[in-house]
Amino acid sequence: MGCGRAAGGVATVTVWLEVGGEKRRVELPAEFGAGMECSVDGRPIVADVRVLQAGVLSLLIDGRQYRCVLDGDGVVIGGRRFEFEVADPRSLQGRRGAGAGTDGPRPVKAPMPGRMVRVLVEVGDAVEEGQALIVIEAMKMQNELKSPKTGRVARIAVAVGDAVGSGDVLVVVE
Amino acid sequence: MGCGRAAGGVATVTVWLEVGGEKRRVELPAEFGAGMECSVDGRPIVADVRVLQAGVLSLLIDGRQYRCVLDGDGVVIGGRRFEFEVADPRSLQGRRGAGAGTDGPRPVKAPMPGRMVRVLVEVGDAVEEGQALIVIEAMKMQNELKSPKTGRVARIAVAVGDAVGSGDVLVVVE
Amino acid sequence: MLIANRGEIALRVIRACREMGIATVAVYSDADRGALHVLHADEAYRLGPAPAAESYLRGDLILEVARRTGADAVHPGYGFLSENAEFAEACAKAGVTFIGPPASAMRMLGSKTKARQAADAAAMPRVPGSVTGLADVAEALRVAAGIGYPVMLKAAAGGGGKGMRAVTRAEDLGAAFTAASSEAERSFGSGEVYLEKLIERPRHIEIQLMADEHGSCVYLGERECSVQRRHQKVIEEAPSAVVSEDLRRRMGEAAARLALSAGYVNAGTVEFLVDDAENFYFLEMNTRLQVEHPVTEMVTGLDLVHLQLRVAMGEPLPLTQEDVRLRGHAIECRIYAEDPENHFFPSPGLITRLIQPSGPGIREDCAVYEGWNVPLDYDPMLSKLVAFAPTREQAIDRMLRALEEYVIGGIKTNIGLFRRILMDEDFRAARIDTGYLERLLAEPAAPVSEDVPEDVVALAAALFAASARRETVGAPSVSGVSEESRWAVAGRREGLRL
Amino acid sequence: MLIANRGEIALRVIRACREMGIATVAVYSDADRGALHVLHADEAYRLGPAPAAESYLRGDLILEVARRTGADAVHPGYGFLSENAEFAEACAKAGVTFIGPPASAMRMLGSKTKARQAADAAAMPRVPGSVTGLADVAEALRVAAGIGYPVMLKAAAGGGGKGMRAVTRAEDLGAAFTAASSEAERSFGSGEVYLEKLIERPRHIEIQLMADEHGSCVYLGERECSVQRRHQKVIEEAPSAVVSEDLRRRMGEAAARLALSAGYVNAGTVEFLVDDAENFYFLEMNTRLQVEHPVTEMVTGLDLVHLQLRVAMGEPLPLTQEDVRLRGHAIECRIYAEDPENHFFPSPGLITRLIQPSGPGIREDCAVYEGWNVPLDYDPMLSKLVAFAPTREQAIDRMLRALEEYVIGGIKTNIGLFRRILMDEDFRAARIDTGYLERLLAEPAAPVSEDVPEDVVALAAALFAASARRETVGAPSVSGVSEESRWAVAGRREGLRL
Repeated sequence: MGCGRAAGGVATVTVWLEVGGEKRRVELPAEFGAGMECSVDGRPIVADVRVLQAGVLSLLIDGRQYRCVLDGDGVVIGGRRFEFEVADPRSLQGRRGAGAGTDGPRPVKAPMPGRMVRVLVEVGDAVEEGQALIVIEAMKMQNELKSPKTGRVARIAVAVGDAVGSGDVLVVVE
Repeated sequence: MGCGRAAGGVATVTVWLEVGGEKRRVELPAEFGAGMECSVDGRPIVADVRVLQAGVLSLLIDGRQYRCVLDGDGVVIGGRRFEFEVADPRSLQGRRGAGAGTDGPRPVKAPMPGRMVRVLVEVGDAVEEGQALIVIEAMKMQNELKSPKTGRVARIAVAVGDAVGSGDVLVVVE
Repeated sequence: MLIANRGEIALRVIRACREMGIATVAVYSDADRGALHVLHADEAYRLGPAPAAESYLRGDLILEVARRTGADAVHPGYGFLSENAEFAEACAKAGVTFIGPPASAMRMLGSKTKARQAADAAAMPRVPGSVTGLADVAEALRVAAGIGYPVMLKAAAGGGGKGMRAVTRAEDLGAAFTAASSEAERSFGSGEVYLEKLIERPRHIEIQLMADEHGSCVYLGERECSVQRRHQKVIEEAPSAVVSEDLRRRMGEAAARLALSAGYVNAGTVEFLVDDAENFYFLEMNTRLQVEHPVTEMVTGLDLVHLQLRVAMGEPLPLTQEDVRLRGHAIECRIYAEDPENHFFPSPGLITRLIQPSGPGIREDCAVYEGWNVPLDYDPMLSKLVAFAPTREQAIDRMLRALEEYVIGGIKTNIGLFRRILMDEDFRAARIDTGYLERLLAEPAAPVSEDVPEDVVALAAALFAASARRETVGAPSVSGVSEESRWAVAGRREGLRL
Repeated sequence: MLIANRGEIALRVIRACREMGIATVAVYSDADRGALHVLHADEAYRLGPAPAAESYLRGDLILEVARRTGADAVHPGYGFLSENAEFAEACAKAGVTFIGPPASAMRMLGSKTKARQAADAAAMPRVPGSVTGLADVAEALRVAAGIGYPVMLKAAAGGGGKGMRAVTRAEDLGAAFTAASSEAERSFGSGEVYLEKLIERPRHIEIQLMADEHGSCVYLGERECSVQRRHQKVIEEAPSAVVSEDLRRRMGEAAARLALSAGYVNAGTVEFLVDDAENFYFLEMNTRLQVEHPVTEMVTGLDLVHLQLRVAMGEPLPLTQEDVRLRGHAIECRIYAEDPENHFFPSPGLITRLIQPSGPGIREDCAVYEGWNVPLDYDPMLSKLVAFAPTREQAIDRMLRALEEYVIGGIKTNIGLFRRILMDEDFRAARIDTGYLERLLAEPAAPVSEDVPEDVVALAAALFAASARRETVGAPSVSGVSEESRWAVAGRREGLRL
């Protein structure tokens, strides 16, 4: 993100974002209100912005009204949630190279907090992509976590009965 | 307000308040939770306190549950609003002497923001207690403001058409 | 569809449009850019500065927005332009459907004096009094002498208690005439007043009508709105506890007859006074949707705004009089930003905390939110809270439950007043009339809530103070863009010296 | 009255008690000290740690609280101890009224196998299959061969899809029997399973009953609950689009006959499968209030919890079968903390933003709030959103409107799934059966909302990012006690490097 001053003398802010897999460069005046001259990747947009509550704003563009609600790392507009990521241009460029290759070890992470109730494989087992590896329970529901790739179980990081946090690595398949 | 450390080694906070015209001295542990040993004017109370949102708490005392909501300079419990004032002991004592005497000039203040629509008296007029002095309008309602005492109009601080803020002095009767 | 209104009624119409797949255009004044009716519309356009005369009453600007957006209909809500025949005509001229009656019917029934003539023609009983506007005090004195005191002076245009004066003695009539006439002039642009006999302890009971363009008109039961303060309705309910099946039919048929005689189309309400002997007297007709229409919706199971839109599209009414069945009981409380403990002074300002009731039988039509700054430029109504239950007693108790849950922080409201009324023996026994509330308010109020021990209050206050301290001692407070920590706000207000 | 439950149903019962002037005692686990059912009770007592087995299932602790507080009745809600005959008996022994049927009726109708025998005795049609629990795989194979495949294995105790397996070939029966039995053992403490013929594309339709102690039992119409996932109801509605007046009467009378034959008292539900030819088959009886009771309340105008309490006090039912009139259409969506886009994984955690719908025809039974941390220990249901309107189509459109308004931030919910279902042609045409939702989910989902231009999304995201920056640049963020600035949270999550 950066700051500047446009021709008219209005302080502007530049925000680099990634939305839906696309890099975007948004420029906006530092002060929110009516008649804000913004641009997205250079395309001009005149917006009328009103913050109603922290994380809730009304956006008027050419009369169209959008209720926008901030939700974690996403914004909800018209009932749909759009994930976004704010970045400075260098790190964004750096990250673009790293990818979702299928080579190398792949971790299986807990998608939610819960408790480990069953381990269906052992270290060293050969597994298929989509094969169930472990079962965790939360909110009265048991959920199988599946292998992200065909390979071999390299590590099982938890034991039956363990509490797990969201994002914890449970199993590694290589 | 002050801090201390009770016999058991728990950090405590002392709060001096005025509630419903009564001075109160409340002592409480610095940490909120279950089994809090508090006291009001020395009378012990064991409370279980849970903050649900900023300004909203559930207070359990001997099993009785009170939903307490902070509202400006009051607290709403069971649908009733109780005004309170926090003070340090010196200033509280100082204030007690000043009173609501009927001698001397008395200001008539705007009870809400609005617009002055009519002035019914002139400077120098003799007025009765309860006599209408001015009319201000807000939210489509016209409201007469009355004299707080029998006396003479010493000053009229606003003119018809003026916008007035809550608490502004509009007229002084002496 | 363009919604030429603000607040809860604008939101209510927008919701109906969404449900019917109709795109919505909101309009707003500078005070309302952050209002909920804007937030829920598909499109929104600024009209002008906050004062209604420069925004919501500017029919020309509203039709300009309609033209620009291609909106082919305008819903006027209630108040503002809803009973303005000129605006209805301007809509017609602009090729935009006005959701309401034709201008001709509005002219005939909207003026109280003309409506009284129409009522006479439709053989509808009405309160004795002048049929036309009074020329001067002399005429007023003559008419009053003919019907006998006490009498009531009323503005021919408009309503809501403006321009009304009760007069018990001939000596007072002159002053009251001048006052009523000038108030009417100020409020409605016409100083015309008329006069009628004052009915003692009358109930205010009104009939909801819905008429289509095909000559069909149904009455959807009655609402009782006797709980009033300064002629403003405060609580409304349906059905009325005192209206029998037979009385309902007679009032309903009379009301429908009047509407049909005027070529009335769309939603309308005929207001009556009802005395102890079940006599009913025509009062006036409101040629628009009423604030209190939800109680009718609850007991009939219908949606009046959906019906308004369908009728305006030329559809025939989807129901006949026989299909109208009342079930259960509904009560509405109009929650106002005003201070019942201090002369009902209006209380605009920032809503710092909003905890709304919900659950079984509760409907809320509300257009405020936590962080909303209630403007001082408009009606102080914040919300309409409606409770439905199988019986009147259960509906009252349900409303009390909901009011207990309700917290509106930062401004004063009349929530406590409702609790007092709903626990009052006379109200619970339905011993109410239009003077009921003023009498109740003249009595000293006992606290209506359970007693909270003083030590508990002190402890709660101390806990908040201590929290505020933690908040402010740690670091300087950081404000959100439109919202800031209530702890910090409270701390500052209380002038905490820590 | 002690409410031996948590979440929305505990709050719903507390509200009913308040409306009836009955003092309420809540109980809570360590995970629920800050829950809304605690906040709305007059008294509240801790039971134990978060796991249900150590808190809400501890009948002994609950009765100890009842004794200590002098509570003379216990409402069990649904789930937990609501269908536990031992607990009902323990209540009776302790002199505490259990709000529900007598233990004897619960035993007779609560076990699926016993209930099937009772159904046969009451001449109620049921799906062909075993009447008693199956001893072993051999018996299962024998019964299945007799009635023909496909068959369904079911746990004799409990419900909610646990211990159920569909089997289409004899080869698979052995493994399914073992799996179903062990799942039943784990879930309900009894591994007993039975088997019945699988009806193809059946609808799940159930009859709500209410019986008093004086031998009177009325049926309050049906609910259709065919929209299910993994045998869990997702959407319920009343009435069913396919139940005729005649079918309703036949099903209702059969259900009431069964209840009366077992000496049933209080609220209960008889579940049926209904096939294309309007044949109905007894499935099981739920001897408690159901999650989906609100849709029945909306179309009957009654309050089932009020009726439960009055019946439990020994009062006769205040209505006869002739008084029961259905009007309009109601739909309920069970809003869950789960991620429909990621295998419906549960999504407990902090609710950082809550914007709830309201207005005409909307009822919400909800027990969460902004700042509430949804615990991972219990059912993921957050809220029951109910829409009522004159017709099914209008109710669907109204629900869509309400879902559009709804925002629950911080955790994942199935709100988007409901929008997809409610816009699906088959659902709108009422072409649904218990397999409908699984089939829908197997299809690729088209986005159900209007398209939002990409540039608008980018701009909105940038505005939030810029706001967060203003928030964090000015000063270090200050946390409230349980809530912190969402701007700051968002800023941190996004790893803003400013």
